[in-house]
Amino acid sequence: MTISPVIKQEHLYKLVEQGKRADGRQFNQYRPITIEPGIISKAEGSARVRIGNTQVIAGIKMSIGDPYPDTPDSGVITTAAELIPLASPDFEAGPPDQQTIELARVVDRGIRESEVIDLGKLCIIPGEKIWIIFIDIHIIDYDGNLFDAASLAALAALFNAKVPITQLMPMLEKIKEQYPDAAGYLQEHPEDYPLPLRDPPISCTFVKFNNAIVVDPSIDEQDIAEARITVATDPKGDIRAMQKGLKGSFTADEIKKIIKDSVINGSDIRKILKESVGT
Amino acid sequence: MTISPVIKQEHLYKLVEQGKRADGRQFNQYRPITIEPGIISKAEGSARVRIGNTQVIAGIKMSIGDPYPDTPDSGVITTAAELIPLASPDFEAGPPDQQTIELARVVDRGIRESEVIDLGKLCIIPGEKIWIIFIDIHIIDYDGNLFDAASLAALAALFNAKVPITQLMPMLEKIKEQYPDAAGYLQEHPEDYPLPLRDPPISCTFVKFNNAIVVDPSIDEQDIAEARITVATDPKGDIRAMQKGLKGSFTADEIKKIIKDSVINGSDIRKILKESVGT
Amino acid sequence: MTISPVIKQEHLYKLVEQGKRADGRQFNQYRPITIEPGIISKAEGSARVRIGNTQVIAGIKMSIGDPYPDTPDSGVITTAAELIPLASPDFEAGPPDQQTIELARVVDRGIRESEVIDLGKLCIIPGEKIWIIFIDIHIIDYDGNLFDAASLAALAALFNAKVPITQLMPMLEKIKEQYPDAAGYLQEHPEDYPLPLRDPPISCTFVKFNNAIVVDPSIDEQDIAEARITVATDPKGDIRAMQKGLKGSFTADEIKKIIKDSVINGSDIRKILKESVGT
Amino acid sequence: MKSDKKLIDENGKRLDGRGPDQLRNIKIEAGVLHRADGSCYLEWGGNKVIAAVYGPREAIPKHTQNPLKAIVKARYNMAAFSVDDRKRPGPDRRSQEISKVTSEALEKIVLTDQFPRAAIDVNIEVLDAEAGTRCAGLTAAGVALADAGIPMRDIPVACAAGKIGAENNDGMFSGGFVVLDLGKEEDNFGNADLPIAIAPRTNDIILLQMDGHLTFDEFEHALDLAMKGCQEISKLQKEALLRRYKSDVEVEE
Amino acid sequence: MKSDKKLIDENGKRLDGRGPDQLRNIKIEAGVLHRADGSCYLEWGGNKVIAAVYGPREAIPKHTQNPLKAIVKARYNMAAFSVDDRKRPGPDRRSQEISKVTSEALEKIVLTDQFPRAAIDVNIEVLDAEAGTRCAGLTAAGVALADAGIPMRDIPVACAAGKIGAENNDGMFSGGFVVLDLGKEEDNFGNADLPIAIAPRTNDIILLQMDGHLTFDEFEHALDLAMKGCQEISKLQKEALLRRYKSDVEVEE
Amino acid sequence: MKSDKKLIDENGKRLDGRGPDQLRNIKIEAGVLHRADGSCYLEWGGNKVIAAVYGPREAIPKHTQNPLKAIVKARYNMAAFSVDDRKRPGPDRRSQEISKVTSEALEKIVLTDQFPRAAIDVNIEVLDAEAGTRCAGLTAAGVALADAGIPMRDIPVACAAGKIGAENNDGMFSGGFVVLDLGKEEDNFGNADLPIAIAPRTNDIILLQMDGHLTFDEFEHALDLAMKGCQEISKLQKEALLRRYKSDVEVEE
Repeated sequence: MTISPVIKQEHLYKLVEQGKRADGRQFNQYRPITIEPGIISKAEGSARVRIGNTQVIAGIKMSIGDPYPDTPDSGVITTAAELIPLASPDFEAGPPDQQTIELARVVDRGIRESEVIDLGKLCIIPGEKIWIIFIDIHIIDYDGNLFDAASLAALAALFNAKVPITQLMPMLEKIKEQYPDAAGYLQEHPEDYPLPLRDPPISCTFVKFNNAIVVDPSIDEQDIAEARITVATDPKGDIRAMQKGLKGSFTADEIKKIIKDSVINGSDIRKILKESVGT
Repeated sequence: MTISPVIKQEHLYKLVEQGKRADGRQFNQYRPITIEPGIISKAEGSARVRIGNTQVIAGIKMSIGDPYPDTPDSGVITTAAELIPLASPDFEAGPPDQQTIELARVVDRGIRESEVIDLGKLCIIPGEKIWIIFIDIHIIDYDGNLFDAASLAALAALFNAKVPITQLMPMLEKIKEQYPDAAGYLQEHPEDYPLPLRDPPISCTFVKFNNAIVVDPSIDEQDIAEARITVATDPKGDIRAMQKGLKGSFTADEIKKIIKDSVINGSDIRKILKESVGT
Repeated sequence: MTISPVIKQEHLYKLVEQGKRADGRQFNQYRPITIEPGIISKAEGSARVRIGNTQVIAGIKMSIGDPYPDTPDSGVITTAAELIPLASPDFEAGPPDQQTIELARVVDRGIRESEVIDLGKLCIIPGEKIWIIFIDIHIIDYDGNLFDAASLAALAALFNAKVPITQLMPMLEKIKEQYPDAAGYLQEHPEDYPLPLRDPPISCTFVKFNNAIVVDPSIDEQDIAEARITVATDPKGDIRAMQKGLKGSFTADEIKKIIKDSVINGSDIRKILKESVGT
Repeated sequence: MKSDKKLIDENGKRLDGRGPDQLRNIKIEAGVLHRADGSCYLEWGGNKVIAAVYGPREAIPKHTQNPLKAIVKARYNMAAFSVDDRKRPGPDRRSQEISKVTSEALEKIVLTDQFPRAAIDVNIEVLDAEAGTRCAGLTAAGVALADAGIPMRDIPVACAAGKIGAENNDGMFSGGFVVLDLGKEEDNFGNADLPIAIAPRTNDIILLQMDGHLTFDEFEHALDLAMKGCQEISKLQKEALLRRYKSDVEVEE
Repeated sequence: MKSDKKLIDENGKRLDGRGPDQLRNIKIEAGVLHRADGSCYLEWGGNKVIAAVYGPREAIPKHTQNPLKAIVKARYNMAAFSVDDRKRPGPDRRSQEISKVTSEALEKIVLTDQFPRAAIDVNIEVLDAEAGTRCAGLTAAGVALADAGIPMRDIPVACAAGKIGAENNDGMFSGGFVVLDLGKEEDNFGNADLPIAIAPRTNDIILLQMDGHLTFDEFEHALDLAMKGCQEISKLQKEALLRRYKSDVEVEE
Repeated sequence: MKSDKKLIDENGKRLDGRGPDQLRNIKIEAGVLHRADGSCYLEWGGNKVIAAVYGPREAIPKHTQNPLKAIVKARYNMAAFSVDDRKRPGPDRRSQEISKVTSEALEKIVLTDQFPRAAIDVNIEVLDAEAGTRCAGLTAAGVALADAGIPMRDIPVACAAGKIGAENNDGMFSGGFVVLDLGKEEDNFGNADLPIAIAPRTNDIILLQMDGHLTFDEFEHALDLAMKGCQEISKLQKEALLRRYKSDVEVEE
């Protein structure tokens, strides 16, 4: 408990009372967002996302595996995040802590529950062989708002990804020997092809402090925030996922206002995503 | 090291010198025992056991698995205990410590070595498919004498359990496709049926302090105990398992006396068990 | 930080300035080496190696497993070391630390990369079943120079090992049922036979302190050493593996001198190895 | 997990006979454990949970202490036998996330300033699980905290609303019913779930998660339903605490 | 693991030629390690174990210290290569249980009051395993403690007795022989095993476990046999310590 | 992994067109991260790595502190997506060995005496891996340390040399070419790899590992090549730091 966090808090409190933020942004304004897809050659898909100084790299790897018994004809997604000590003086090496797990699970649900990936099209042999998609999210530079940066990086990497038919052809040929049915899949997919994706929801994160609610919190804003909420909305403005965090509370009206602001920001971010990945 | 444990010890020491225990029991007397079977609907079998204020819940789950190579025609038992922080201010979350492991292993041996479960009857296809029985013991309220409460809860849950033929029928049908021999098993067992069980040995635990030996230690007695011993005896009065613990020692004569007291108490407890599970 | 390490350091510093070592050895002289093969009856091969008071036991276990997809016709080696608390007041129980991992990996590479074991001859059914060799190294008494003692123990245990055809015959017969091709292997190998081994490189370890370089460091020398290097050379004097450690540095000329001394010492140690294992 | 399973009929009757804004049966008992400082047993439909509170007590290890206030550590755990396929003991990623959001929700409610350097441990044990265990656990935790005499702004309470109905295979929305407190089948085959926890006196939202697909209007409706559910359950919490208090008084008399 | 294997003939001769009350060959050597404060190598039939003692030394981490006495921490470990099927390195549940009961047995014997805040670490390493390793390990630990000069009430010693013979398939007992110190086959196919450890001067029982099936009379017989075995081994321990002491004196001369 | 693959032609041209003593393309950028005290992004052939330095700061936990000097802790980590087959997150044995030898190499170079009780944390993250990542990581770490303003004797730099060519099936040597900086195919099918790190002003060798098969003459040649490679890369490091310094000055102006 040094004195400085208190001074920082007082400063940010006073600013929001005047309708201002430390970096000059409007309450409902994001920092600059850049998306660079395809930066990792070993990955099936990848993207670096910067929101202000926050920097996240997501990579997609794919492998052939067995389906879950209860979804025999569906591909499988696995999402992991790493808050590596590279990115912040406060991150430590070791197994994922609750913060990391929450991040990975929120990103995962944003993709899984809104069915961004058509998992039904990632089946090679029904009941026997399917594609597993590994989404790995590396936090490189942590300056606030990981939820949005991580979600966006994961989406951009997915749109950048190609199913690695060519690279895994030896294994696919082996599978064909064992399961002649695989011939159909291989005839349909003679070479690498993009993942079957739908128009994705976009996550927007807000924090509340001193009765103000601001979007895309910087690290300083996040440090003093009382409550946090992430809302993912789709192109129609429907809600596809929400997650409230931290120790404070929201009123019902605050949440409704936040949803509306999410739709507006989400629409802008969706444009940036589409331009960057060229769809 | 606060003063209070010393005072507690002196108090209990004086009492046993007068032939008394803090809660008024005789040296060879149990606290009240209650057994409630079938309290968990998701479990194949379950029971809550109370010995005084000590409260333990055991649940049985079953699944179909592969036999061990050296016992191709036998079912498999797996016993785990959890000393969850719910039950005591002294229990911590985390991987099982030596105390938990000893408890689970003693309960397990009491069931396994005395062959309470006829594992030979838990074979579906010899050498290929058998039933795995998971015995999970949850300590809910810890007021002493876990060994007896946990053993009794495990036994009661086993007597309450039904082999889940109906629930696992889809999987059994699949197995029949692969191994036509399974038809025999399924014809013999068209619906849920009780586990094949034998009359079980009953565990009785004693502790020694200040040269006195008392059965069913309360938490206070356990805290000051020098030595502990658990003896499992069968309906014929034969010994089926023993485990000495803690840092003190017993003489041979003390142990022989303890065995005789175990037979007496075991017989009473066996009656309570049988009445509660209705066999 | 007690004073004694500083005094020890000053003492050893002064000695090397006079061309001496604390135990009277020459800079390029090993402590006495003894090798006792076959001391563990449960192991397929074993050896105890003593270098001075340092004592290491290596044991070989073999089992039948599946090959790696990229080397379908090759056996597999797995090397693990345990720096058990038995061996030193400074070793702690627990998962292997970086020191233990480095030791195991250096021993493993010394065997794997120089192809001491002809893994191609450890295939039972190409692409299906191969031999797995587990090399387990137990440090029993730690008085310096683990790298050389562990490498030598691993080699001696390998030369002592027999492929356990007899013991695993039941499993081999089962494999033959499934893969009739195994008949050829079994006809060729009706009984236990020695591992297919080549003339091995020998590891020699040197440390540097106060500008002196000495071979086979004692524990005291190792404690004050600035830099360490291990060089494995083969019968022809070629270099087969090297590993530099600790925080100090070597010059190119120092390393060249060390290589030459390794060849000389390695040749002596190779003789001791061959005599002890009788090849 | 979408399906064509009909979860609600034309009269708004659900599979288990409930109407759209009706809770499952809830039974709450306070003070069920001997060792814990406060405890609660709660049945909610097919769910059975126990919550136990220990503290305030010194937080250990020391570096976790906050010199200005108490920390509230909730631990949500499922018994191995509480689910259809046995769960491996120990925390999985789902449990850890629920533990985190539950801890955060409770910390807002407890008057933590009164206990610097202390820990208040809230253990939630799911014994039987059937849709909605996080709401059941948090609701039980609220009662256990009150039973332990921990000073709080309010007694926290949780409830979920959700949407059931049809959705096309391509994920496009085509109607659906917003209902209170999803049951098991509804949870597996429904289109959205919105669990919330509130401070019932102010309606402040202290926990909120949402999965699935809701229009803005549906969200408003679901949030409203869930809040009304919370208020209803809040009454049951207070009745349980009153029964507990009365039985204490009787014992003393 | 019952079987019809005949483990003893009509003359009371066992598979390895021993009589019912005869120990396997035991060889004990004290002071075999350079770094340890005390050590012992012990062969017992096909078992080979080493025990090493470190301490008394400051217990770390500090919170494990007892301000009134030393703690005794035994660690029983099997080498990966000590058994037929390679054992994964690291403690399994069986090792942890043996470590616990061994620690408790030794703590009774050591004069721990003399070393407040200290730890006495006893490391038992099984190099070759063939029935009875816990008794072999504890017996070696006793010698290693003495070799380290740790003050003790007595030198602890362990031995097992057991029952071999026939048992019907339905688990009903039908005769059997109580014998000393089960060998490998006897351990696998016998009907009961009773390992104990004692303080040999007083015959106080500091470790006792039992698996299997014994009538009360058989138990009495087995306990008696095991105690006599302990006394016999106790002599071997003392001889080994004397040899060690003599060799030290010789070196000094 | 020997093979008959021809890795070099009769004119000394390698698969990727390089000559025997030619490095792959290397691109270095200093100061690429906002939060770290110093950082570096480095591309080396197909490798992409980031290094970040934090410190000097108080070493925690306290018992790791050295009262006389700073400790240097390097952590080498591969991103899950940096290799052909996805790598499980977290340290494997290979990463731990590289972290150890890198830490030791850097500790020699940093003036650790100036910061008693401190830690200097060096995080090396491999984003894209294609032969030679440990050299790329250590080289990036050198730049990141300088960017963080950590006082050093020199800027450490790493490079490997190796041998490619033919070897008979029986492991007997039959010719081969010593070349600088093995590429991917050369690493997979080559006969030896010799990564080193040096302090470039003195040519002191602070890291050295070797796998494979080298005659003494080949070793001399390889060591010489690798040292020259280090010197060449050292220039690139200094240029990157100068660019970084200039851009800082420009911003200030």
